[in-house]
Amino acid sequence: MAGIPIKIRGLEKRFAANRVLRGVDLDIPAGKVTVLMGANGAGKSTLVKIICGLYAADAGQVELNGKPFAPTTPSEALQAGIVTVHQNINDGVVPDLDVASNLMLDWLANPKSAPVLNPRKIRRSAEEIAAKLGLNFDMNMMVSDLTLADRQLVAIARAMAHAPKLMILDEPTSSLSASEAERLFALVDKLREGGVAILYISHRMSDIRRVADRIVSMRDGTIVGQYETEPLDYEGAVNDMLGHTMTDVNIAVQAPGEKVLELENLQLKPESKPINLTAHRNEVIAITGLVGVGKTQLTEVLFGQLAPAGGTVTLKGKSYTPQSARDAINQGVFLCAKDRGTNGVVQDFDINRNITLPFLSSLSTLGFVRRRSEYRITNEAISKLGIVCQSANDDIGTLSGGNQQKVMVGRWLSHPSDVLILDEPFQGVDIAARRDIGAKLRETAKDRATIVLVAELDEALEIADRILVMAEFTIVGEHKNENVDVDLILEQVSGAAAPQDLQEQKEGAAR
Amino acid sequence: ADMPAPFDNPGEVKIALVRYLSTGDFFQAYLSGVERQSEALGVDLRVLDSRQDAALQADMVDQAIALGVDGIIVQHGLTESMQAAVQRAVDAGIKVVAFDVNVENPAVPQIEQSDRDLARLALEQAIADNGESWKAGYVYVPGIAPLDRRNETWVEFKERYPGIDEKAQFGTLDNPIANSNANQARSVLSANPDITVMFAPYDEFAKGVKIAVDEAGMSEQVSIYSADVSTSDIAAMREPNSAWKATAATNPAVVGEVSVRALAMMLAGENPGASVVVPPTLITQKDLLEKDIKNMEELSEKLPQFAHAPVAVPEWMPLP
Amino acid sequence: MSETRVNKKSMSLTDYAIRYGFVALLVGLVVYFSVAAEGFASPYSAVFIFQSVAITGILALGVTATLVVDGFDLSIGAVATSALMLSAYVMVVMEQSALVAVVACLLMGALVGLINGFLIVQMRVPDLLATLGMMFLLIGLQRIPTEGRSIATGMSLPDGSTAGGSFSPEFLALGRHRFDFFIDNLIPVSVVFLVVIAIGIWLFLEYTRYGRVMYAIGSNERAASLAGVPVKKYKIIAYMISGVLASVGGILLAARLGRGDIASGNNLLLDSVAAALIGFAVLGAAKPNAFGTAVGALFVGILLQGLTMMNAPYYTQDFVKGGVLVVALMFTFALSNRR
Amino acid sequence: MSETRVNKKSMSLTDYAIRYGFVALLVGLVVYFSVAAEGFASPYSAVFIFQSVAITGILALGVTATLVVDGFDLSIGAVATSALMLSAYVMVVMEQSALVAVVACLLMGALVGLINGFLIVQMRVPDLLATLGMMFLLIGLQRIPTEGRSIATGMSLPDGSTAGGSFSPEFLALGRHRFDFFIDNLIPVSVVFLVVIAIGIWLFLEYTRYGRVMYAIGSNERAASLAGVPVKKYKIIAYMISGVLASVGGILLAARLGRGDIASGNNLLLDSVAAALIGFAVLGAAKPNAFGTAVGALFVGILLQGLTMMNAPYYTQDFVKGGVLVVALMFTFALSNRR
Ligand SMILES: Nc1ncnc2c1ncn2[C@@H]1O[C@H](COP(=O)(O)OP(=O)(O)OP(=O)(O)O)[C@@H](O)[C@H]1O
Ligand SMILES: Nc1ncnc2c1ncn2[C@@H]1O[C@H](COP(=O)(O)OP(=O)(O)OP(=O)(O)O)[C@@H](O)[C@H]1O
Ligand SMILES: [Mg+2]
Ligand SMILES: [Mg+2]
Repeated sequence: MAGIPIKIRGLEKRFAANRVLRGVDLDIPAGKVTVLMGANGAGKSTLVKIICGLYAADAGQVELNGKPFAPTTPSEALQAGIVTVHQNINDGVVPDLDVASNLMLDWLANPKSAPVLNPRKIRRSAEEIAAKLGLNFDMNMMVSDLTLADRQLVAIARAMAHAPKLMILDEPTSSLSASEAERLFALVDKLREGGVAILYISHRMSDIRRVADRIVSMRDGTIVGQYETEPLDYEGAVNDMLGHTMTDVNIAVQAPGEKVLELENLQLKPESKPINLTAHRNEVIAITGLVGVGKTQLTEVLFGQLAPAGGTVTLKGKSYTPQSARDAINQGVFLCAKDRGTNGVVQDFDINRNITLPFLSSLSTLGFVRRRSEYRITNEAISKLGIVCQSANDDIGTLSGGNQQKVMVGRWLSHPSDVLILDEPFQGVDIAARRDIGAKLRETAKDRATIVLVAELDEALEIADRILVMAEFTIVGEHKNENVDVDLILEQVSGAAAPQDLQEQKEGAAR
Repeated sequence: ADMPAPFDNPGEVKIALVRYLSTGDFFQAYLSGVERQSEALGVDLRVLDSRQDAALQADMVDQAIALGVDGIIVQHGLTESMQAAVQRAVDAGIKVVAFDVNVENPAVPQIEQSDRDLARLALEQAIADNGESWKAGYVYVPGIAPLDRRNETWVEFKERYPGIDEKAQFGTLDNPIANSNANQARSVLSANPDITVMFAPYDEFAKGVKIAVDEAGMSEQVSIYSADVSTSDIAAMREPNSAWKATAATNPAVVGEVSVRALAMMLAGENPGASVVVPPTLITQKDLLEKDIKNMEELSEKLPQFAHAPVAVPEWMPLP
Repeated sequence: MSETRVNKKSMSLTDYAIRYGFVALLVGLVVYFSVAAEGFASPYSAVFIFQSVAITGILALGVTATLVVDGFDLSIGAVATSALMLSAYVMVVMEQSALVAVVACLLMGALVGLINGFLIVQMRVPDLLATLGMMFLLIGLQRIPTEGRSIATGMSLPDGSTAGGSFSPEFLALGRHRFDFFIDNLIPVSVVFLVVIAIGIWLFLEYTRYGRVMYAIGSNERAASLAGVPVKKYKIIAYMISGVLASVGGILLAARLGRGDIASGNNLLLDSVAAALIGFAVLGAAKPNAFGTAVGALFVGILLQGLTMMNAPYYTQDFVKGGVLVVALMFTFALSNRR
Repeated sequence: MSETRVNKKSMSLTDYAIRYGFVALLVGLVVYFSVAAEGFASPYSAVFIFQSVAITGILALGVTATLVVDGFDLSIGAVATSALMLSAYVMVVMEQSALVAVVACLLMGALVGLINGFLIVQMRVPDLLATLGMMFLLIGLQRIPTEGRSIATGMSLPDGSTAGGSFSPEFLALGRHRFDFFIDNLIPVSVVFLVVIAIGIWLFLEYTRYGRVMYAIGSNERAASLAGVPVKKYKIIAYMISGVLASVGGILLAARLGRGDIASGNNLLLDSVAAALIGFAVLGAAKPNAFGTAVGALFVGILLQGLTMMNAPYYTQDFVKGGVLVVALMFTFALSNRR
């Protein structure tokens, strides 16, 4: 069953003076995965939000099966068979309800469903939905107790349970590990076989290579390139979306400087093996590993959020036991936390206030904030990281996801530190921006030790002088980033424990 | 002494005070009067406080019945909600007196502080001080039974003395009442700078008006007449140049005592009469200054008619 | 809902303390008062406690509905007193029947809820602000027809005439009739209303799709909306439930008073908010729930009744109420967050 | 804060309506009353409006501080009346000086704020619940020492003796002294307090890092904490600001009344919450802010002053207050969300 269920013509959308969509023409054929590529702020999510009834277009039209279609509410779009997994994961789950209710949220929302709840039936249906994605959650658990990755899985599972005509996935794998992503791709394959039209948005080349049937590139609110013929020209698509060709990254491994941070026999859990690690100035260390192996927990220990189960940490030759984030920052250890939505961004603030928040004490005299100094810092960050915005006074909520991420990185780069830790700094960032951020990190790395935690090996290879592999809450491998044995790393990443075991272990920990 | 039954064995006598209003000096003083007289009699007193919940107050009568009391004093309340409850008490053979609420029951004597007399005494003093024609401000919030009764007298006086020109009527029960009324009175005085008499027949109102008059610098020009009295009212009236010229009041403690005495008479088989009126006293600024009265105790000492009401006092009755 | 939070197999002592701590406190109070206060332990006393909290309890259940969708309704007290005045006005001044009075009040409550909901949902006025404005508006409005006077049979009207109507006996029965239940004339109508409404709201919130959706809205409005929930409609419904229940409370109050008394109902708002909030702590739910609200209302009723029977002066009642509330909730919340 | 929201170059008509609509309404009211109510337009009247809102305004600024950290303080009214009683008790019964009374009240306010903050931050009791409990507790507590009597010079004490102290002249001056300002004896102390406190809180919230950080906490507590903000400390400070300002309000109240009046402070609470919430709409801020709060308090003061001068009965004042509130805010919020 072929056909083109969705035809978009001349779609335009502006926010105040910002023309975000400038005449988008796009067809999304049935039975194919159309990958939409575009730099941060190109307008991808905006396009999605128009199709799914969240925003109204200013001009142009969308046709659904040949009929004009302009949903005014998400529920209208849902009823027309358009199912969306949004970029912002927390838009997809209800934290104070249990997993079962979350998986059944669409059923609950449907006015045609039975009015009276049968808890047992709901549970069973929810379990079926979860099983499709191979999930094995405790249905009674509150979603607020789940990690972000698990929440994303819940949101995806819920969407997959529909029988959609059009499935839109806006960066669905941003928090997922490879094995979980693979399960998602298997489902995408099934939907494709069933003749569903799929619009897939991602910045991860590995995802794109895995699922794309055709690629559409978007730049500055217009479609600039389409690739449908096998083999797909990935490089061309990327060049289209960026407007220029990409240069390869060439890491020149730097000679490490003075020793700054030393972890000795650090244990994340009482039963886990100790971690030994030394970080030097002028060195970028990448720690990679599957989701749930303890990377974030390591950052929490170093940032005063969690007491280690054992071992010692030494900072600049002195014993280092931070009690709070404030404490860590005062001693020169910065953390750019992952999941910017919950851990980083202050929604009510503009860009300026978001960037300067941790450094206000040094930016104020007698408690009064020195406006001029703070704007100098902010404007510098905006230009250094190429944040797409109208001015330093833009509300952060009006920025695209990737640009919000740049603001977060820019914040922690705006002041000198001894140790800079970045947990998943590339979440939702486009390839070019990722390289920019990476280059910026390396450029400024001279006087500090930089530790980057990433689940994607590609990202580690792009940025690090040294790559550490983490598994089961300890370091299992170390590689200098010169002629790396990628296979060995991959083996270490997954070899220590089979992915299935990890999954079980994770559930055990959560319970 | 020779006490009639059941007071020959007063420890066995249980009475209940069922209150509608309790917050404020008047009610606290009333309660202390009730307690004092009950103690003098030696009876067991239960206090049931409905905190201005009329429905709850009716329930509390039933509760008192269930507790097996011999007599009930109903203090304030709404006729409509109390009538049936009181009837049930009467049917259960319990003696009931009611203070300041008409329960429409011939078996229940009314204890009254006569709001009409209070207003009349204050207004007569206003006429005596200011003549028969003046521009007046009047503080009133409708819907509150004693204020409504005082209002009737005000309406009568306006009819009788056409020279009284009511320039403004205002008033609020927002708490703190004195503060809120001070704000309103200030506005009224700036809109009507020719007002010379303020009739505020409730001491919280009068207190607010006095603050406003002072703040507007009009205490030479304006005279305040009110009802009710308390120690702090006395202090306010005694201030140099105070605009508060007179207030008419009954002693709430005495009313409390009278309530218990009337109930005791009924328990002893005597009849206190269908209505027991505690006569009010006019208290003027002049009295207070001349007799050097500084608080309620001195007021009782120096104005004996305020300290005691010679009502409901059979020979056997022990007084506190 | 609460059963979903704690895994039955692995309940620790803390879990028990969280779930049953508040209920234990309640039982403890009852036992204490039964021993210490003569006459506390009797069916009449129990019925009395229920009756004394019936009206606040019903209002509190309405607040609960708005709390569930993460809203708040400050206008309930004013809606209740408006219903009190309206029913009196309809019967006494307009000389209509009890049925007309009841219908008028319910419509008024629904309309106020609709306006509140409209302001909050459509005009995006913050909930506290919209309902606070509505509160002031109603407090003023309910006094305008009679120029601030209470409404009683035979009252004189602003135009000088005398009101000819009266509270009909059927209407008064709502406040005064008592059903037989083992003992003759035991259970008042208002208690039946409370129990029925509490069970109704509980079933609605816990066991219907609508209730579950309302919890979803309260937890993450955006996610619910993206899942196709007509969020605005549900929010408006929540405020309408609140308005209607508040007017039911007002009707019961009117029936008990037999008079449109403007001074009554001052404490309704704060007492019912207290009951709804205490409900958070019951069974360790840590969120608005109908069962908890009903228990919260009872808790306050038992406390006040016990203290009254022990002859505590009125001001100590507020003090003890506040103190017990703070201490009890402190432990519940501190425990439930320490897990 | 507000200047950051709207790009100056591109302000549309709607933007103007949002920013200046409420201020325009205020000016319109002033013009209307000046024409309609004789004596409204005079320096005395202006000063008086400030004076009449001084106490609620100061309380409202405290509420604003808690609103900024996404909290809420229901206990302010009770704190104010507790300070009223406490200052009277210290001077009249304990026969201490004005200074001792003022210090005692400020300490009491700070302590209540500290306890509120502790309950909310450390014990994780929801803010409404903790402060509601505190409210009941204080209402009871303030009446215990005098067994529910108000405190005045020469009062007799529960033990039968007579209180020997009195309100000291310096203390009363807080309520009664007036500073010269072009005209002799024009500006009351309370107005000076209001203006100074409003400017102080405004500078604090808008221009200091502490205020900035408090707004961050209100928007995303976790993010603020990970940015190195000691969240708990700041939240407790917000409640302490609220408690201290409420006690300042109570001190001014005591100085104005010259006695310790028994009052619940409910109306103080509602009026100051109204002022703080109206503040959301001023200059299109759509969030708690000190300037807006002050304007909100003035708005209510002007409305009531004008209506009283026009001889409107008290119930129409509530009605108009509610009506104007709802309509004004409806447009502000509807407009500001439509952008
Ligand atoms: N609600 C809004 N108000 C104002 N501007 C907005 C709003 N939403 C998006 N924008 C602007 O529209 C542009 C496109 O944003 P959009 O989220 O569609 O980008 P995107 O292509 O999805 O980027 P990313 O890859 O980073 O997710 C950005 O410049 C953003 O600042
Ligand atoms: N404070 C905690 N208490 C109990 N368990 C925790 C805590 N923090 C993390 N965990 C569990 O420990 C495991 C490791 O978590 P962590 O977030 O450190 O993994 P990660 O490798 O950083 O993965 P991700 O890529 O998702 O960040 C997870 O299963 C998580 O549920
Ligand atoms: Mg996007
Ligand atoms: Mg991690």
